[in-house]
Amino acid sequence: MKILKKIVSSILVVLVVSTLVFVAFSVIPGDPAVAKLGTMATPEQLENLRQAMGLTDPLPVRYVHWVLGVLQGDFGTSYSYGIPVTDLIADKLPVTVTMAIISMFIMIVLAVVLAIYSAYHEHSLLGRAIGVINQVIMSIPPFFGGIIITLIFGLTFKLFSPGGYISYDINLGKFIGYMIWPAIAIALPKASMAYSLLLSGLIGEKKKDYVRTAYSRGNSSKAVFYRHILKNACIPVITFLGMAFADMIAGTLVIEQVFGIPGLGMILLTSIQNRDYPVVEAIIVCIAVLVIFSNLLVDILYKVVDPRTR
Amino acid sequence: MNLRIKKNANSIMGIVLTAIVVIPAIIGIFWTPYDPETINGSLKLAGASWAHPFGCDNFGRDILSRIMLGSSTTFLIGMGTVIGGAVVGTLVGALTGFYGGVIDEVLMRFNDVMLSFPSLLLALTFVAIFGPGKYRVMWALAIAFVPSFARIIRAEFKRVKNMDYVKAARLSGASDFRIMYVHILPNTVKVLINAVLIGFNNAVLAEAGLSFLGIGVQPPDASLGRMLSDSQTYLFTKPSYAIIPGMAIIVMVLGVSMIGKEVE
Amino acid sequence: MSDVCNNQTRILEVKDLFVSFTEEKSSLFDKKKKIDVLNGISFDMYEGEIVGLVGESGCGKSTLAKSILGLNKITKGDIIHYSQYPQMIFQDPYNSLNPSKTIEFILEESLKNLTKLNVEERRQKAKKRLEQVGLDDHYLIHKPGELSGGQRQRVCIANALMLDPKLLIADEPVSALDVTIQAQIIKLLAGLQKELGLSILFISHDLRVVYELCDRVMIMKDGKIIEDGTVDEVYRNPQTDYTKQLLLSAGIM
Amino acid sequence: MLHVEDLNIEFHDHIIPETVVYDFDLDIESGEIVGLVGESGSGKSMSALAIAGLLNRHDARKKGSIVFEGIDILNCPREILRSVQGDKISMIFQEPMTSLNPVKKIGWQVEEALRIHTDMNKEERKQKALEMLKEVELDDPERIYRSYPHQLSGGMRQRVMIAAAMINSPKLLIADEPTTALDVTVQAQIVSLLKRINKEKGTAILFISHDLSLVRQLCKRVIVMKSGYIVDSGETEEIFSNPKHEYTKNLISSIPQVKLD
Repeated sequence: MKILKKIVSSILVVLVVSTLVFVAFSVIPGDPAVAKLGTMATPEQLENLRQAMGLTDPLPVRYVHWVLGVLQGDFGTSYSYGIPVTDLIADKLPVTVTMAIISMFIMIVLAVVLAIYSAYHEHSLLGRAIGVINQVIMSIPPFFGGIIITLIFGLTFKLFSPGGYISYDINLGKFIGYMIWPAIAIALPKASMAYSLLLSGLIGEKKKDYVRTAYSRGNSSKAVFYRHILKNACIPVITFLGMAFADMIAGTLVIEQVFGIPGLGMILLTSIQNRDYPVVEAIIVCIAVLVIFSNLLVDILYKVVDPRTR
Repeated sequence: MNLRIKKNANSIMGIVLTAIVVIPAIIGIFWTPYDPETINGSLKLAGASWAHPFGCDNFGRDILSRIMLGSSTTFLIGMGTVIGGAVVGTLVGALTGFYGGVIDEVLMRFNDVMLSFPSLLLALTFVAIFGPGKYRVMWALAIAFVPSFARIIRAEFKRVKNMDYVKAARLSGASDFRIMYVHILPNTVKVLINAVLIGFNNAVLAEAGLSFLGIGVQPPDASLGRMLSDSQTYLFTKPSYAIIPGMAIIVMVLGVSMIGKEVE
Repeated sequence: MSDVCNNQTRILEVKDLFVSFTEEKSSLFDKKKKIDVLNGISFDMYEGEIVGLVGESGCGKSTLAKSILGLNKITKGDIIHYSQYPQMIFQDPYNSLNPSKTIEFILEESLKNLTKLNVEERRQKAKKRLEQVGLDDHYLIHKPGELSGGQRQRVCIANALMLDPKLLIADEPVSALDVTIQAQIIKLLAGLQKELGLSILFISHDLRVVYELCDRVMIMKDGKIIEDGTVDEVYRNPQTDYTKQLLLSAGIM
Repeated sequence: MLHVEDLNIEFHDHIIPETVVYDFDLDIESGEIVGLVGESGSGKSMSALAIAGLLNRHDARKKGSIVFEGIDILNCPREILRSVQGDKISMIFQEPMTSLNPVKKIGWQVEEALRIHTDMNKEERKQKALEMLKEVELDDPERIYRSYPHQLSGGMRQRVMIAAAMINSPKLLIADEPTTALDVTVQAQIVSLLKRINKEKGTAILFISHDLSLVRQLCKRVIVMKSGYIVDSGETEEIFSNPKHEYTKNLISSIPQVKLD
């Protein structure tokens, strides 16, 4: 029941976001017709084009048209490419999603393994070293991480060839093999955040009363850790997962530039520079849907793990 | 036993790291060793020398001068963003947290929507609306940062508002304004400072990201993100061109986050 | 209802008080849940009496205290004060003093807001009140963090007395304290009451403490006052099963 | 059964080592209820945790000896200590709200000591747990078995804690302020439940409290602690009528007296 409510409110959020985006792009100065034809065009040409693009209708009418179109999967026509926006972004979306999922996976594995190690060896040299390295990694912007990865693993060790992107419809294996590198760049700073969150959760939970109870029943410290502490410590991290996924999706847009991947980010950039608003709107709405969908998943996961929220 | 000393060492380290970047950045506002714009074909991609400790870029411009200028741009945008976001966010958060009610509810729903959005994408959207450029990026980021400040301060005001000492202050005849300003605000300072430091880091990273994409700071203004994006072509021939501005970002962010840990 | 005090001046009148809270919504679509906390409370307090208000957690006694002082919204009913600036002493001395202010600032706050006393007069008054609660004036420059629980509660009492109130509401003022400190604070309250002619509404869950301090006792359950009379009357001859059970549990009956 | 001699506990997590318990002596015979009374910071909880073998913070130093049925609790290997904990010695705590794991079902938690110390199968464990839940006077044990802690009231949770602690019929139950967080009426119920368990099962109880009048209701013998030292000990009635130490006198006179003639 609650999940249903959540879904309904998620749909509302998408609606609000899309409205805001549409209105914002409609009221800002700048004429798409001029952008398309250039400043040398005659007034008649511009007027004709505006009519053809539906720009002369009042804002609410254009909005209703746009929403009705979006509901049918039609985001309008790109000003600069001249083709339907849906066709333009449909085959780029899987690139973004794959990259985000791979980096999510890397993040979780890294964070969980290292945090458990550090929690166990809180005072050991390696545990402390991980803590220090972690703080440095947290400060690396993903695109710079990408540059460093290119430099070390691409140019020096030649583990992959920078710029040698292969599309998923040509060779899926090689596609994923290439995607791992940008995914690492996005995952690293997030993994270090997840690591600190999980570690402080684990250390904090260790001091809770129920842990003392567990020891009083004769549990070994291993049993206390895995059977009692771990699940409780994961709860705050789950909330973070939703945010991290959202940030990773945004991160893919930037990291594409480093690794020369023709994905959503490239189209978004050129469209922002060309003021090609139908494309920008479509990409933002798509990402909003992805983000909200992932938040919904996180909510469900939360309810599974924490009985108090049921 | 030496817990205190270790803690201090951490904050001193943080201050030192921050200073390494921020002091040259502040100097860079007024003076740089060379004119960062002067193009000199003979020095194209020159290596490190006494005259040019970090070498020169693809136009033969002194990298040290450009780093100083770029850091100062990044630093100023970070400061501007955080101050703007913190002032407006604190105001909104304080009022909604203190009074609650319908406006609070509507604003916070809106806030939730904004916050569920990745901040970089939010900034991208605002830049798409405002257009690129130093001050526009600052505006875009400041607006994008208001919701997170508002949420943090609202939660703090809500928490402190329910403390018994605030009730006691009310019984002492303090006005709403006095309660907010004298009794609640000072008790939220710790959280506020921390939020400002984290916000500064996020602003620096976002600005660098936007400029890296070419839609942030525009030439002739230098920016660390922009330098990184220019350097990419020469990554193999002159890796230091990429590494130096990248390190400047990392050192600044790391230093501030170490100071932030201390405040916690 | 007891009529022992009818020949005295009334200081507080509570008439048919109802309070309900609406639970905060967890999402936009949740229906607001209404929880009734107080269901028709009526009682009077008279000058110079100490009234105990006894009940278990969740019976609404703290809500009643706050409602009387206007610290939460009431749904229905009347609260009439016959004295100025009624004050409150809170349960947890660790969160009833502003941690970022000095004791002097805290004590003088009400004088700044509501009187025209100058700096020196304010300080004199703060010193006097501190002395009355058994603390000397060097505590003025301290912050609450440097004080023990018992000392803090003394400061809270001094603070409540700054405006010379006639009515004091004490919400479990000793339950967070150690037994020996508890006894000291109770003694202090009893002394101050005599010295200043205060009326005190003393909220507690401890029937023994109430017996020691109060003249009259009210037993509260589920937002209603189910018994009201002199302490001797009620303890000796409880009228409701609930009161009997409370007395039994406390080992009094 | 339990013999504690010269127990000293020090903490080394500050610059100056801090001793919290000095020269603590205690003997408990099987079937006995002993009260341990003191105010906050008196060291009573620390002593109790040490006896339960739960004081394992690596910066705590312990001296002296705690011998339970021939086992040296302070110095024995961890495996031996673990075989005693939850089997022969059990403990319940002050905060029933936080002493149960919030994400595990009640049944799982009540059965835990069985899982660790016996080789009962799943069904047997469940039967035993249900039996224990009934024993501590909880209605509808089946429903409680399936519940999570947050679905129960404070009094119910403390009963669950007692059920879990008693499931292996321990020789010694250490109860650290088990009623402080509860309402008066619930408090009285828990006290009478502990009394009944002691009578029926012969479990010795070390009852730690700050409330002398409560201790008087329950314990034959009492030990009074102040700032780490034992200041008084003996038969409860003897202590009440003839307190030796100034502090004990003070403590007793702090209890408000109700004299209804």
